[in-house]
Amino acid sequence: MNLDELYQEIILAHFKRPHHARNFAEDEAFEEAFNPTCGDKTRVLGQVAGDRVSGLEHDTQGCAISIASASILCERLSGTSVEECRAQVRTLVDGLHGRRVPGYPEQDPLAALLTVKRFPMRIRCATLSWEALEKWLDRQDPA
Amino acid sequence: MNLDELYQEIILAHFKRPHHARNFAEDEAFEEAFNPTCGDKTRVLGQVAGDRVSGLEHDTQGCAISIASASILCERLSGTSVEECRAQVRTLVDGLHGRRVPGYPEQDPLAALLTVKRFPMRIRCATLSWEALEKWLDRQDPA
Amino acid sequence: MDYPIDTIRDDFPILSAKTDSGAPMVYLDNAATSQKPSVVVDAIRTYYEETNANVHRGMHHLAEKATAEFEGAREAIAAFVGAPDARSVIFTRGTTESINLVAQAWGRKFLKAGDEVVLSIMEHHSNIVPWQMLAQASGVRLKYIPMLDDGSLDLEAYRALLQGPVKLVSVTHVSNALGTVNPIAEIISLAHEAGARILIDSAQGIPHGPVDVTALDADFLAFSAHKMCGPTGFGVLYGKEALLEVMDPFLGGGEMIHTVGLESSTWADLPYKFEAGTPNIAGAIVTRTAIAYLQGIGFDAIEKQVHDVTDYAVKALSRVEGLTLHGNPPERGGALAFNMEGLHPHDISQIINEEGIAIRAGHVCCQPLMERLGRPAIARASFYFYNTVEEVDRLVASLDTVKKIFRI
Amino acid sequence: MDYPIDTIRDDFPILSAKTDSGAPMVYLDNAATSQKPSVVVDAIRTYYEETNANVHRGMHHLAEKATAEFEGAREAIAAFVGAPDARSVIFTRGTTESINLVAQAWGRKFLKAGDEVVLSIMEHHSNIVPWQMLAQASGVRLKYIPMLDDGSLDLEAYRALLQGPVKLVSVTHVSNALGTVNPIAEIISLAHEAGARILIDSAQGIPHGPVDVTALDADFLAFSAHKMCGPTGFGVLYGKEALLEVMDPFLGGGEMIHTVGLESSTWADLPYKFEAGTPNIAGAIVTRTAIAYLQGIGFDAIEKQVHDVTDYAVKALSRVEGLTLHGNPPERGGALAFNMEGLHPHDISQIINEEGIAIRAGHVCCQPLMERLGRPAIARASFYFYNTVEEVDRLVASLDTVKKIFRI
Ligand SMILES: Cc1ncc(COP(=O)(O)O)c(C=O)c1O
Ligand SMILES: Cc1ncc(COP(=O)(O)O)c(C=O)c1O
Repeated sequence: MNLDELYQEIILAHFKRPHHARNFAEDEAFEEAFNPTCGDKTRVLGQVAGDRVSGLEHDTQGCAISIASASILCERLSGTSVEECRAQVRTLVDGLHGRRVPGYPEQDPLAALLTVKRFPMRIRCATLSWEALEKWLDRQDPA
Repeated sequence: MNLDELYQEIILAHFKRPHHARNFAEDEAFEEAFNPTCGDKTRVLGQVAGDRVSGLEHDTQGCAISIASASILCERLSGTSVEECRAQVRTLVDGLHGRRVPGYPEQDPLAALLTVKRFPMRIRCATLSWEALEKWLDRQDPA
Repeated sequence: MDYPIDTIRDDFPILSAKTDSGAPMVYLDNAATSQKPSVVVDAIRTYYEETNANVHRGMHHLAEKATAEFEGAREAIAAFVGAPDARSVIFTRGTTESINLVAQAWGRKFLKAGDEVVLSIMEHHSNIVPWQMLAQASGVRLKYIPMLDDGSLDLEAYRALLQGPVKLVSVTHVSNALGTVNPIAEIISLAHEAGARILIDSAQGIPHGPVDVTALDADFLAFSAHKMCGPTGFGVLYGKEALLEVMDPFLGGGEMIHTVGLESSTWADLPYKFEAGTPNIAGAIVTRTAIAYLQGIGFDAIEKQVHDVTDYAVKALSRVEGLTLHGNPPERGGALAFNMEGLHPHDISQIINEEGIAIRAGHVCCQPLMERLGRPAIARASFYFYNTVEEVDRLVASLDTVKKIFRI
Repeated sequence: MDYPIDTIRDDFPILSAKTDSGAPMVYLDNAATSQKPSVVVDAIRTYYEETNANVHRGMHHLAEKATAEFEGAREAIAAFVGAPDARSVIFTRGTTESINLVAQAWGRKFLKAGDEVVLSIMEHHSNIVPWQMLAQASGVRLKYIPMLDDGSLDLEAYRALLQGPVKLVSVTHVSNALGTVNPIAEIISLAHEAGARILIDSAQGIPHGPVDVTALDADFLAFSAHKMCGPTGFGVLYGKEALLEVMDPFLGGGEMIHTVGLESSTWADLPYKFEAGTPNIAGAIVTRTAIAYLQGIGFDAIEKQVHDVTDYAVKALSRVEGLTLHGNPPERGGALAFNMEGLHPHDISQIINEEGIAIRAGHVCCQPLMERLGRPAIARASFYFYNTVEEVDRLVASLDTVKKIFRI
């Protein structure tokens, strides 16, 4: 295992200066995912207009992987359709669990995130915000 | 270990033809001792007049050791004083647990019973009726 | 291919031991606990020398390795019992704890005064007392399936009992005293037809042949590792996921929580909700080794050997004068119970022990069954796949010594 | 005599192991579980190869031997904790089960709505959740002793809490997160003055130095074998005999009964009333070996080594820039917790693991303490008597790597 792979420049950048991150108030309409084995927690919210998702934000307490993952998520998925968001969640989660190999372009931050799959104890760190997003999407359109 | 020591003639004789044994009715004034690990059970009763114990009887479901022990008990202790009964109980029980060496005469059936101390798993079989007698004595004179 | 009995016996160093009296040992107390093959003992050493760490909570090398082996054991055990998902396999100390878990975490939540729990008269105390404690706490009523004289359950009476407000049936797969193999497929489907849930106590079943909880449609199934070549202190509760999901937790502590606040907490997902505290990590991991060992021999071969030896024993003991064999069930596992006229089982057991023969004497944790048999105690010989007909011969011969000592 | 650290380390083959990355291992996760010396692993083998049988119920050679070793272990453990009688030593799976046993078998019977149970903010989840479950069932109220900034309990606040209707105090001997050694003698006598019973969670205490329950006048004391060189799946509850006598049983099943009827049963004498089912027999027996091993090294020597190494670590880590060490208690056991600015404990743990260094990162089963510290997670290094200052140096050096990777 090579740690430089896990802690790539782009992951570190997102960790150190997370995008779309702020402290949510308890009464905001976020959804939360929590990893009981380590205490990491991430909250996600955004807006939906028509079938467009916009303004995704997160509030994450966690390690470099979970923060970077949340940051990449907000950046990448804001502005896409609900459909597309759901598809991206499945693609990343399946990719991290080695069930399917997503075709991310090499420079895509998602490709960097995908390297976490080689560190089994950290996969949940990478999926946490994506779980929260999925819950949040479920609440937007309960179809 | 020599089984002939455990199953001496006198023990076998008492087992095969136990003295002072009968089936008690549930409403008789017996006391009972029970060994939960094996299910053996013995009940003891008698009469007390003044400080004399007489007519000791037992109702025992158990192995050769427990039956012989109850039989010897009834035979030996009927007719002695309450005091003497208590002393004999302590002497035998302490003897079986190796805490003190009782000075039983060689031909005494109690000496035969005492050999059980070399078979740790059977000591409780030998003490069972004596426990019941002690309980019964306690009820006679709760001093 | 012939059954490789010598090789198999070599896997168990203890089988070549001698007792204090110098007699070679004949271990016929397998229903109490089985012996352990060297591979299992070796696996314990390997675990402690190469892997040992606490599971789940660490991300260092050993913790990852221990967690992977521990959860790998769960997957293997799930596959072994035919569970659709490892989430439905709960690790416990043994059958007894597994049954208590259901009585407390399911029974206290879902059963109420007047509901009935059906047991059988041949249950082990571990499948009686937890229900009595539940009855005391909640007013549930216990009913017992009676036994026919051949040692089999009275299925007519069972059908009649199922007319009542029965919410749960909890019965043994195989009697630890008589060896009766109960028709659990039928018992399960009758319970379900009556709308009751069912728990199978397979402590004596699964060591002798695999069980498919999915095919059987069992709601709960309990067993102990120590009776199937595994370690002491480890057992399993299988439960249907839908049932486990809605149950209350059992014990509280580390591992079984999601969040812990000062006032209240939330529970972890299955199976951890039911696994408070540091589990028997080595126990889980080497139970997988034990199962693999049994599978290596083959359960068909195991069943056949046990069946042959037991059959031989039934015949041989039937010829012993003054000996009463209890029951003659249509199907018998590797256990049989007997009494001898004018002799107490303890004395039998003690005397034949001097010849190296290990059987069990007493109520074998089945006092209600003893009542039914009208005997305060029985002698029980129980076989596993490493036992032989020669050992049965030695058992039978030793009974002569008993008679001699007792001048019978 | 010098402390024979090399010989001691040789007793633990795993300490010479290398991780996947080829780095020699530095095991600093002892508060999670300790490593096991070869004598303990050997004792497991000896048990299974020479003794294995179920206890108490058999009168054959192996059953007698197993029973004698099992009860011998109880005597030895009783002597080790200063219990007046082996009857007051209950065998469990570990600290968690021991605490649940008290919460259920004592708490449910003797505590009622409005009664208070006092815990502390630094408790392990295993000493919080069982009481929350009791509170839910019975309306008992939970109060928490707060912590001072140095990581010690606020004894003034404790005295104030004891003014309430407190029936039980249950606190940890040593904090698994901060290493704080609590003044349990004082805590116990204050509880008793207030008429409350007390349970000491010594999971992190007794591995480092013997406890005398009689001298301390502890009502209950719980600990786990796996944290003191013993096996997983075994632990102890000590309780005063008078308390244990009047408690309800905990789990129901074989071994814990006196008589079993169809409707109800009666309970066995102590300690068996609380030990349903086949216990972890090997676990009990080899825990005695583990204790003898520790005694062989000498608890004074153990305490000194752990103290020296921990002290050294406190000093060395204090010099690391950006590192915050949590608490500075008057007395500290072999654990310390820290955070590093701009870094999450998981990342620290993951990175230093590549250099072979095993620490723990997370809430270490102390979410309420994490709230108090204002940190979602900490990094914890915990030491045992086989650790060295050189290992501390390697830990400290590895933190540089972390900074380098994170460009800090
Ligand atoms: C202080 C403390 N209490 C209780 C426990 C629980 O012990 P176990 O997991 O062995 O039941 C632990 C161990 O993690 C602990 O450190
Ligand atoms: C039929 C049956 N049920 C339950 C048990 C209890 O198993 P354990 O003592 O391993 O909990 C036993 C074992 O004695 C058994 O034979």
